[in-house]
Amino acid sequence: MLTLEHFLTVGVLLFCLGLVIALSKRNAIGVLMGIELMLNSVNLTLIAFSRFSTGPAEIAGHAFVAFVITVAAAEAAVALALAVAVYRSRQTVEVDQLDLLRS
Amino acid sequence: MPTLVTDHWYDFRDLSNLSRVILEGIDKVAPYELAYIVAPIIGFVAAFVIFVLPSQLFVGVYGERRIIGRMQARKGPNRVGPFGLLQPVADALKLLQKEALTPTAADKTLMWAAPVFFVAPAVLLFAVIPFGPRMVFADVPAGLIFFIAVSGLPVLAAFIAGWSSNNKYSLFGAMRIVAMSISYEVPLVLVLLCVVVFTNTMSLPGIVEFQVDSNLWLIFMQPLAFVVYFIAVSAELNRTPTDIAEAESEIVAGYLTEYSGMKWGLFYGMDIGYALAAAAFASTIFLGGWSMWGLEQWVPPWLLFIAKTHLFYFVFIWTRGTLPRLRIDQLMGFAWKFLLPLAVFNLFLVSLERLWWNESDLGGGIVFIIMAINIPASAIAVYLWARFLGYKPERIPTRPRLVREAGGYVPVEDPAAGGQ
Amino acid sequence: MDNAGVQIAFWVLSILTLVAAGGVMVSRNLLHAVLFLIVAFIGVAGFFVLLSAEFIAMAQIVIYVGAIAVLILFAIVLTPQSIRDNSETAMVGPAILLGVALTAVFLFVIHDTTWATDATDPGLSASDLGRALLSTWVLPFEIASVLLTAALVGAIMLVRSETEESEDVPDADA
Amino acid sequence: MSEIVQSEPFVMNIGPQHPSTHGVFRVKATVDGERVVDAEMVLGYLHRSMEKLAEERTYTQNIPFTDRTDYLSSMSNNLGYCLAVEKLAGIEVPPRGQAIRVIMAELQRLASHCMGAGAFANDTGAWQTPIMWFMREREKILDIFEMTSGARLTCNYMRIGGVAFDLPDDFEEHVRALIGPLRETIADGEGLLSGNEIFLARARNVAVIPQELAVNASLSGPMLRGSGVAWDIRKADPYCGYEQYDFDIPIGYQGDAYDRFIVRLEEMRQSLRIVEQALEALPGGPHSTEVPLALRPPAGEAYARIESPRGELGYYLVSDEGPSPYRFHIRPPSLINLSVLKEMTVGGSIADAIVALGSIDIVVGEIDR
Repeated sequence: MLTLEHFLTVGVLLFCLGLVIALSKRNAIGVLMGIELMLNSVNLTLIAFSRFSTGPAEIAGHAFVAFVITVAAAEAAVALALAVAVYRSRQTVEVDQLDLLRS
Repeated sequence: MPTLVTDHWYDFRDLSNLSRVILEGIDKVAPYELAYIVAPIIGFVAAFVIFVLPSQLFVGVYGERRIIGRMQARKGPNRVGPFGLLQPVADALKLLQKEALTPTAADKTLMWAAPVFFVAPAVLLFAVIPFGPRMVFADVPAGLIFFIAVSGLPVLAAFIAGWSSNNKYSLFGAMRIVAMSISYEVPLVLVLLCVVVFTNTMSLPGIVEFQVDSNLWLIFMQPLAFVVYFIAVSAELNRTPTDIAEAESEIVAGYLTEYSGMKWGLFYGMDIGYALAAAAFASTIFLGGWSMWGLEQWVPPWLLFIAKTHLFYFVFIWTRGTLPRLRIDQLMGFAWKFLLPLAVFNLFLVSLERLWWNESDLGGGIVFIIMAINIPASAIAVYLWARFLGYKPERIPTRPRLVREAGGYVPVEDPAAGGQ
Repeated sequence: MDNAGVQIAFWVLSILTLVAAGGVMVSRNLLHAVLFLIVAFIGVAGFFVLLSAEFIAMAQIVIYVGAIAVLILFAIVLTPQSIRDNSETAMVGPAILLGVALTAVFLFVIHDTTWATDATDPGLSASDLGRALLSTWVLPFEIASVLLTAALVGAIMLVRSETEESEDVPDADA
Repeated sequence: MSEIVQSEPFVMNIGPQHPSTHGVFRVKATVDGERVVDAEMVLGYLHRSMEKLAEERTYTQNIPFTDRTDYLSSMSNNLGYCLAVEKLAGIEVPPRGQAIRVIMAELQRLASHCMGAGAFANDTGAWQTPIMWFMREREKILDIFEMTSGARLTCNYMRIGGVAFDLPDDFEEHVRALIGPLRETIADGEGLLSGNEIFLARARNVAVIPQELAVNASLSGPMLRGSGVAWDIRKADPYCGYEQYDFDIPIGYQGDAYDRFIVRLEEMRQSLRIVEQALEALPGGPHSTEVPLALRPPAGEAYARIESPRGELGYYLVSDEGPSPYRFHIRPPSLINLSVLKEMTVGGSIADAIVALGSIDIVVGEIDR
């Protein structure tokens, strides 16, 4: 018997893995990948709530996921464009090397 | 929806009866869970064994080579077995024995994984295709989106193959295939959206039913969508004239340069699989699938469907045997500047017509009016957009100028005159 | 939600997704990490199918696997070899600690809450989603399209190099 | 993609093992994305030291060497060499020998252009179909060569003073049976390619050689005529009695790859005309003059040139009254034509570079000798 808790647990584990990746990776693209994982886990959670919800607004979960996917696509495009642009000017995309403000 | 007359399991016009009988038999002897798992596997394997594998081997490999051979004034394979029919088997045996080389500097894991990633979606694609009235393995409500989603996956495999080979030709092929498929996915999805808007359904059996009910195939109602779909899908499939990712005269074999043995064989076989899937999809959506204006009551519908699929596949072979290859910038420009605006135009046109259909009380006959509108509208749209882009059909001389005596440079007086 | 097939699928998908997400964390090569990420995306799409959200699952595959992952691969291949390293910064220890703590808190909350659930399938289809997007959520829907346009233009402007400003760059080749 | 995301130029080898280099030839292309920014030719993979070897053999023994330079047109090579020796030794060829030489040289031009036009179509991506059509006709020509000289590719048929043997009895019948189908095949190839929108997109305005460049680089053959320069050795400096035949020089419009292709096809038609006329007026008499086996031409030098399928093929011989040439030099048209490859390819894309290379119609055996 699968319950809401099962899906929420998977979502949480995925979210925290994504969080660790986003916090610890040196490479900007790696960080982006962590963020994408976090967004995915949130989508999973939303869909799970929508599936198991009792209220009338079940479709809200789906609609919200659709928006999240849209925003994630836009975010990935801009982030990767930024990464390429940063690489071009600084010859690196390692986030701890991008300390122009500090020096 | 017109269904077939009998429910006898031996009525070969509708194989779903047979499969239902088999499933009920399993259900009696096995627990529900087992049937749940076994039944789809049986159905899928049967569909694959009956349709895809023979098509792939004997139409894709043998037939393609024989037809191309015929076009090229040569014989094609005719040594192994009667009329060379066993040539695919011989090819497969040869490929199995061949060493699958891996270059030293290649990424060995990925190079091994790429063919696997390439094969899996090809098999999945056939899951949603309705072979007959009740002969669809997975009647997914969003079957059309499923098809779009899954047919986007092999590009990744091809990219991985090209990148992991660590060869410049392969890398070129990989970059080209990704650039191409991203570009052509856009018009492709837009024209399929036209189909969805028009038929009000995303399930492939539903689209076939729509065409059965309106007694008209979508190719007549949306010729523009069909043309865009055909061009875009042949670009995604890497078939000539758009096979730039494997262009053998430019980048040797593109992303397959370093592959050999059965690893290459998987790519080769599944290329045919994707072409067949695209052909099956096109005949489902635009040619009415298994329907043929009542003929499906007499001829097994799955046979009609297979015939249509192979007709499409023949067109793929035909273009491959005839046309030269375009350059990548021309192809990209074509996708973005030509196909995309036409697809958007078609979407507008079709949406308006759908609205009109919803409001009007003309009944089913409206599709014929729509056909009468859409065919000239499409032709005019193509013509006007081509003129807008600055394309003018000029008279390009096909014969050079002729002079009697040798004597240095002869300036061109009137380039438009041409010929003799 | 209680037949064997769904249960088997759930456990297989859980293992697949979490192992793939772990692979993103541990693989040293950025390209391998992207491939693990793709597997994780496909696993999440599988969850969506289990939760009877087929349309969202397909959208997940089209957008995440077909677009975002390819975009990431492209960005990696277009930048030189030196940045294909996927190692961690010194912050990896605190990050893992934070992650573990957060997991513990969340898991506690999840299992300690009594969820008012309804196991029957609401049976939402793509047309329901479409109707919702164009009625209740029409404003965010429009804003999202504006956002996409802005992101498209912004991405092109970011990677456009100054030297090519004067040239006749075919702006369609984004 | 390369327009948007900056990429670093890198070197890509096209060849020596590549499907479209027509032999063992290598271009070190520096590419930036899909654009070629530099191209460097690397020659010599097929070098066999023919010119030096020829200095050790008698004049007659050298004829088989010339077969093996441009292996797609051995008859023309034989002819050029024999003309040079005849000029050096002052030997006259009987009229029947000259007519046979003309027929053979024109058939060889047809065979070679079949290959050249077909291979060019292959390079543009018309996967094998046109080349197979043309190969079918070429096969018939090679059959005629076989029945005449005993060999298909390396014919070794011309001799100093004429040709090796007289024509076989059913020669005329076979050649006449060839002409009609060949005309049809040329028309078919033209129908398939010349009006084809994709072919035009690939070949028009690609690899343009302006006429100044063509003349200054001393190009010859279809490369020169494609640029609109009316120049043909058969007209400008007739040999073997070409002045008695009625034919035209086809010239192109702007010197792009497409013009070179249509010039080749038209040349095939003109060659057919010449063959027909030569067959009509085939004189009787001996096919060859008697020439001593160990020919010792008087001291001096001679340069003879012919219009080979690829352009001006010249043979330069120096004699010191010995039985073998003191100096033997070939002016290979392919090598000279290839010298403009960089001008043709730089700035275009890789696909254009392949089309440019294909439109030169090189034979590497002749380039490296």
